[in-house]
Amino acid sequence: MNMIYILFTLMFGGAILTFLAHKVSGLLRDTLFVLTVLASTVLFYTKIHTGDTVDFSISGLSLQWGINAYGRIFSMIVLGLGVMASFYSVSYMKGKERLGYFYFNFLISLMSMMGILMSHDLVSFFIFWEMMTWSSYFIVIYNGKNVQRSGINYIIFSALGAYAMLMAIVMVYAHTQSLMIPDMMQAFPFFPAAYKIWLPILFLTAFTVKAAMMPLHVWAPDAYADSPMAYTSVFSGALSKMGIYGMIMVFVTMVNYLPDDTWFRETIAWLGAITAIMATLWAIAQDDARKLLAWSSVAQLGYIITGVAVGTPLAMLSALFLSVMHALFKATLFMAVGAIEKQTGTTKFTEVTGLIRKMPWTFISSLLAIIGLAGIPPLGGFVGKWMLYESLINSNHYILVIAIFFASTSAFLYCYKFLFGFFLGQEEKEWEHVKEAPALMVLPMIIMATLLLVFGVFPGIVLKPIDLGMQTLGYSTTAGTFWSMSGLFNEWGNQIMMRPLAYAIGGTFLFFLIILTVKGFKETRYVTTKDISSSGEVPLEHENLTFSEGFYQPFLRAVCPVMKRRMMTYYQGFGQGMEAFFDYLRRVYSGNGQTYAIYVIVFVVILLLFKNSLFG
Amino acid sequence: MVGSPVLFIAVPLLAAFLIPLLGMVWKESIRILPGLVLLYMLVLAITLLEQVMHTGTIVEILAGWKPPWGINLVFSPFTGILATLMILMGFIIWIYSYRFKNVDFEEAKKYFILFMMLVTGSVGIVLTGDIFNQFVFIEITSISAYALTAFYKHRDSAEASFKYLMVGSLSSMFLLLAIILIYSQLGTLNMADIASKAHLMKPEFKILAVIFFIVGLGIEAEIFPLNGWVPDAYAQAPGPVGAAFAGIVVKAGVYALIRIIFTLFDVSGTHQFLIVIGLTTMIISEMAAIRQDRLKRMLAYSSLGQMGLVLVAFGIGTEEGIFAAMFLLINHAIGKSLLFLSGSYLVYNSADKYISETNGMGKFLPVTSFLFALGALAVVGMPPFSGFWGKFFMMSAAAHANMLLIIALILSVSLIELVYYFRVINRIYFYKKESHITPKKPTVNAVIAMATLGVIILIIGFYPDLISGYLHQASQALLDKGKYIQDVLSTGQLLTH
Amino acid sequence: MKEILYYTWGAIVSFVVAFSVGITYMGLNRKITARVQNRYGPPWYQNFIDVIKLYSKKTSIHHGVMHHMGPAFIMVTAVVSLLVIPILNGNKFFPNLNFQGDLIFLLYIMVFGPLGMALGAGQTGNPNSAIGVTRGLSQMAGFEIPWVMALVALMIQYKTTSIVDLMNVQVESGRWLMFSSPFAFLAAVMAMLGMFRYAPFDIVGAPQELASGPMSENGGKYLFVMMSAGSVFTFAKLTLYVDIFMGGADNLIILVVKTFTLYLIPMLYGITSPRYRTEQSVRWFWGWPSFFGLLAILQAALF
Amino acid sequence: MINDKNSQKIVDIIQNFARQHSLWVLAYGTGCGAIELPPTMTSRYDAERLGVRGAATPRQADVLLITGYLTTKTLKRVIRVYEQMQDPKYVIGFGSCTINGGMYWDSYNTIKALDRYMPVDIYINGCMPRPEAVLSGFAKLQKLIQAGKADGAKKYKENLEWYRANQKNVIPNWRMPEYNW
Amino acid sequence: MNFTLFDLKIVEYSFFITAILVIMIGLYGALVKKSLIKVVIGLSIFDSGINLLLISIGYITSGTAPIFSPALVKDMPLTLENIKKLSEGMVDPVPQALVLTAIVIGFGVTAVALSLVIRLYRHHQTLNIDEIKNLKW
Repeated sequence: MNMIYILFTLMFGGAILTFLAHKVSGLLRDTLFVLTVLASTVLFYTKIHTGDTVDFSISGLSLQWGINAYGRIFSMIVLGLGVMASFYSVSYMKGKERLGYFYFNFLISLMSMMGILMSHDLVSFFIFWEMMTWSSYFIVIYNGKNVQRSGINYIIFSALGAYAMLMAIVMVYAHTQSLMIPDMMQAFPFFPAAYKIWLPILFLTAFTVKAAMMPLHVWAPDAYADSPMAYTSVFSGALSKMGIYGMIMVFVTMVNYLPDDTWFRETIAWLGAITAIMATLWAIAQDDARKLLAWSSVAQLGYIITGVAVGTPLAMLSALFLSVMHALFKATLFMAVGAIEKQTGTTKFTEVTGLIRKMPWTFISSLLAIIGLAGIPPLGGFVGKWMLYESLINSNHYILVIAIFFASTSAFLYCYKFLFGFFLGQEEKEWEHVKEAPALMVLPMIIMATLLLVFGVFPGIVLKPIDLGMQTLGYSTTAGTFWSMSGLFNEWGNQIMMRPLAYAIGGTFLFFLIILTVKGFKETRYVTTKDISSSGEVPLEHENLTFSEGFYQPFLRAVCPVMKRRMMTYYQGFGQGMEAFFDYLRRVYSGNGQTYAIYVIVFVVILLLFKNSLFG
Repeated sequence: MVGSPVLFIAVPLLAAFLIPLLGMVWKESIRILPGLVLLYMLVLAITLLEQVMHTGTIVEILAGWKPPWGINLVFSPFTGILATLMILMGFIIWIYSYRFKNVDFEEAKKYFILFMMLVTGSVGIVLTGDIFNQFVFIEITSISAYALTAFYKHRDSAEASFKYLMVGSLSSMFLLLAIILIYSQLGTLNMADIASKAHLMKPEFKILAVIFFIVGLGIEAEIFPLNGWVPDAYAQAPGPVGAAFAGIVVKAGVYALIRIIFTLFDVSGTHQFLIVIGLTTMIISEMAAIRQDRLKRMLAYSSLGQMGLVLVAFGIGTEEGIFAAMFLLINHAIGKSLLFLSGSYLVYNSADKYISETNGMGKFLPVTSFLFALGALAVVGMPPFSGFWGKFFMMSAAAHANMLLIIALILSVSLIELVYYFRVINRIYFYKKESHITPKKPTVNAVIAMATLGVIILIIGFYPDLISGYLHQASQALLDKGKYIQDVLSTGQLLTH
Repeated sequence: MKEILYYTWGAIVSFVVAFSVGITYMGLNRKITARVQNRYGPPWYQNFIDVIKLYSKKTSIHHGVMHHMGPAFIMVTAVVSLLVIPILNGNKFFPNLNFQGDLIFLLYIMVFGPLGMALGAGQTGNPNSAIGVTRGLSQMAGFEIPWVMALVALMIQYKTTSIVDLMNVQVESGRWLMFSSPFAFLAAVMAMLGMFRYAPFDIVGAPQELASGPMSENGGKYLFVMMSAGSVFTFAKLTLYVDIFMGGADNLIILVVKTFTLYLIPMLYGITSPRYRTEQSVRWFWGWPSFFGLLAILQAALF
Repeated sequence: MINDKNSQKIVDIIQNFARQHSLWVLAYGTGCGAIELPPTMTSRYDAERLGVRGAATPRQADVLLITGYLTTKTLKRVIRVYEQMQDPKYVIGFGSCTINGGMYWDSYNTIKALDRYMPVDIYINGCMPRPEAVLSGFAKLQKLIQAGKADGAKKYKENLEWYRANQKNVIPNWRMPEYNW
Repeated sequence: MNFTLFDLKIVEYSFFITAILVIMIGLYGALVKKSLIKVVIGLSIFDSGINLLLISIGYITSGTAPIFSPALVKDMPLTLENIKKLSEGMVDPVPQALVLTAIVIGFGVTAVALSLVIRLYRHHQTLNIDEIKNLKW
């Protein structure tokens, strides 16, 4: 039996066994869950090699699974995050209900993501895509909060995308008589003109829904925020990347062959930029950490989309690199929020403050992740952003680079809000009992945050597989021209060497830290956060002077014109209009038997009247 | 040969009459007998089907009259699959309703008699080769359906039944009219004979006959303006009957319509008409479904939408389309029956059957809720469940026939369908139970029945090859009109020799 | 190893120069402000005294690790940006890392410190600090736009993102970029007003409202490091402007003259101005400065 | 090198010079004396030329200026502010109210002698002292600093218990973090 | 106007015309009348009209019953020609058989309908079809 079959059997069987083990014992269930993820990761990395394929057929459709170097980039994200999140969730989900259900869907979504990456044909791609949708949907509604809002929004938009993709798939199938993705790619240049426009649009609809691009993003903040944090890390980190995975394929294999691909690229790139800006602004306005991170995910995906759409080698490199980095830091942050939620029971900035001394490891990992998210050197986020800016400037996207820059500058605002809201500010008696999260939750965060730092200083580690993947997509190798182990170059030959810069940063920091610490060491003392210079006034124990309500009110006042309208209101209006219309329409079923009889007669009469035009 | 197709009609009919007699002797027998009969029929059907797949259509002649004159039963791959499906559904519904009206012997007796009649009529519609005979079977089905709809005395079921009856009797008259027209023109009632002589008919009369057929059969096939009765009847009938309507009766109606359009006449425009009417049915009923606040009405409207989809798939007219349509038919029979069966437990103890009354049932009825969700996913067409394959084959057939706009329409309507099913699933699993509802645990037999359906959904979902071979042959059989005519008429000649 | 020592030496030298020049500028600022206000004013070396005094404070308090590290963060920004910016033309006298970093790195390293310090300020639990930080970040989102627009305009015009290349362009052509790209210069200078946080953009530390904002809990050695960082950073920023707009400098004297001339702009503008509110400030930067930035980009793209 | 006595002396001289010429003042505007500060700071008298400059928070301040009478309620705040200041720190009592209660000598809710509650380095006499007097007070303080005699903070630390007792005597609801130096 | 032709036609078409008239009356009753009883009556009339139509198709003016009685057959040999000749004036028997079946079915339907009407009356205390609208939309 082929290893690929074994991989899927393992994951699917593991899911079912975990589900069943839930009835037996909690320990068995957790063990099975973690073992499944670990085993499939090990299997994937030891036994399945780039280029392996397996053919089979269902009902006369010949299908193929396999893995190529491009899929491996994303499998790195999926399995890596999967392992981290599985350890995390064992601890995070302890004591919650319906764990069999949760783990089952968790594993199914991991499996379907791997399936997406390993599908070489459109039907399995679609099947795995839909499996991913419903399994993640079932986790989104797991908490039972806002089910009808976040869940239904998610499923509507996902289904919209999936159906668009289905349409595209059958169009391709009808035209080429083959379901293989490579066949489609080869045949694309010879498609009719209308197909050439519609196929990318339909596919992109599907992918941009998952990647939460501007007009189709409204599901994302709610869905990210409402699913359990253990899963949101995978959801936002890996699952949304499936959209990017698809988008890149569409851009490389289809948009390149459009007769006028410029406006297409520009449109998507701008949509990505607008997504980034708007989502950033909305993230700034949030008071709930989960919402903030959710919007931030949307914003970050906006950058990636822009990178993908611009499509120069450097931009593609940056999009892929940012994908990996985003997976790392956003997963860390969601996990941190989960840890805080678990320890304090709330995720509102207005409720929790001053956890830094209680949860130091959580703080350190979220600090590193936030630095990565903000794109501040020397962490991984900066490398991705640097490449993105350089690629945009090099490819003459002058205004676009400003838009992206605006988004990423504004991102500092919510970055700070996140750290400040939870960890800084006054330490309160209410949270005195709070302890650091269990080691199983902290370790994944620490590991990922450390990786972020390592990848920032030595981006070559990640860029190497990315480069291999891009060669699969038809790019020529970028090693040496755009990056080396710790250096980056742009098209004009300007360079940036991460290692000396990181040394400089670290050295300066350490030097002055030592000065600060050593100078008057004995006469420097720690005072509590209640001992602040507030006009001589002494804050009482229960008084919390931390500034957390209306955090960025002035800034939001400054940008309020663009935030007046929400995309959601339009969709809601549309939905309500449709429902009203449906309500009106269904009154044809008047409930009166005689009316129905009259319908019969009228139907006959109409058919008789139009019989010539109908059956002529 | 284990038996002949006539047994499919004779045995259940006989059973229907035997039930009250045996009931006098042994009360439990009224419950056991239908099951035995259906099981026998199922075995027979599967055996025959296997045989038919290899050796070709079986034509059975009744009372020794040769085909153009006498009544004959045709067990082709196409009809055979439908008949097997119906019998299978009948059997599962029997398992489900084994304990139906456990304390009330008289009621149970009535139920089982009517149920057997329903199965007889429906199987008869599918198997018969004679249009008037088909008319009679339709009437048998209808009358037992009227009675089953009105089964509960304390609900508004009489109202639903009366509406059904009004529309049903009106359109059966149109059916009769159509038969008259054909007879007056061709002097024959045998389908194969009609098909072979259809070109002799005056075109206007032919069109007229088609129109009357569409109206007459549309009532059972639930096409748009004729389906006002459907939600009422489905909602008011007992749960298993609702499932039987969705799994058995509609299939017979669709079969009859398709047979008329595909085999009897080759009037141009009928395929397009099927597509148009199917789309209309689908769109309007899905739109109505999303606004429902009662579970069974929602399921009924959804059933309408599904049948519309099936009609569109048939309307594509290619072999692929028919294959997809058959797939959809089977999926709908299984999925929708599962939904009706499990849904009626979810709202068992509520008077109004509001969707909101399923809130929180996931905790109290885990198996039922799970199966309901499974059925919903299958009906919606989520991979890897059975519905997806039907939808996919349908789409690709439509794409091959270059009907992209139709695909787009269908997909957007599917979106509506998805929304209301997921709303219910959300309610079942993630809402708090309403305090006045006491959940009713399903009986063991009901669980077995529902689980069987669930397993079938999963099996077909993961391994569609299980049925696709049969379905390919069935769709070829439907399309190959000449073979049908030849099969039927040559059998007659063979017998005379 | 030798390389590291070499660059460390360069860093120390340039740090000393930047520190002394920057702190003198700040003293001059106080002096000039006093003269404008018809006062005698402190001596020009007053800020040296202040810094020494702050250093010689015996005791100091902190509210936690982040608060303790905050000044070190801002020092990193000052020093590393100084290291990335070439101080004199041809990289004379002050060897540094300017080949390893470019303008985009600079843009980002310039927010490293403020963010780190903001974290320190956050940990104090003083609401004034947090308010100051939010104002600062908001304002940053404001002035970064015209600033980046100006930089992008230069980058696309000369097809480089390196500061050294931009300097070389000016040296070779003999024309300062402030004349060949006037709109970019305008936008950049307007952004500089925000960068220096003098009035009317002194909303961050606004003493009358926020009690010096993020720094309100810092005293003694912490304030010392922050003040030194401020002076180094002032010099670094001015040098950057001189480098990319005013043709760089061949020796220190020219550099001092040029930077001081440039420094007069935010200083004099500040002396004569009241204070904006946060949203006014943010909107101001998105108004005319950004418009000039757009013009600069248009100029660069079209000509 | 620093430990060397001579160099320590040089360092002390530099430090004292810096401290003396960089007085950051936290003007605690308690009484009517606050009105005398604007003329002191602005162009007529311009205290900044002496290195005197307003400080925004006690953490940054060197000099605490008690400008007038102190009610017991205000005293609590003043003590807290004083304790929040960093060493070396100086207190200037401003006006006769801080010396002996001045015109509030028989008021039930003002304190009479500031000396009993916190160490005062310099008193500036007058009711109110004119800016000239204030400047002369600052000059005197500078001299004290140069001589290393402005050691109020040290006194406070040494006699903390006494001060604390006096403070607690007049402040009924003492709810402050302990000064654990 | 050809008198004889008209005379013959009107006899021949009179069945059709009558049948259609009866159908129309039935439809009127079923679709317009508000009383349930009248609706059922209308349906029955409609039924009868269809049956009439059905019979009229097989009917031949002044034809004979489709019975090969011994008197008719006499000593003719039963060849195909002879049968054709004999059956020339005969009315087609199949429609009549169909009608018989249809009548039986119609009877059954009417019976069910009437029983439903009784149930409805008990449930709603009215026979007005417009008021029996508990199930709608």
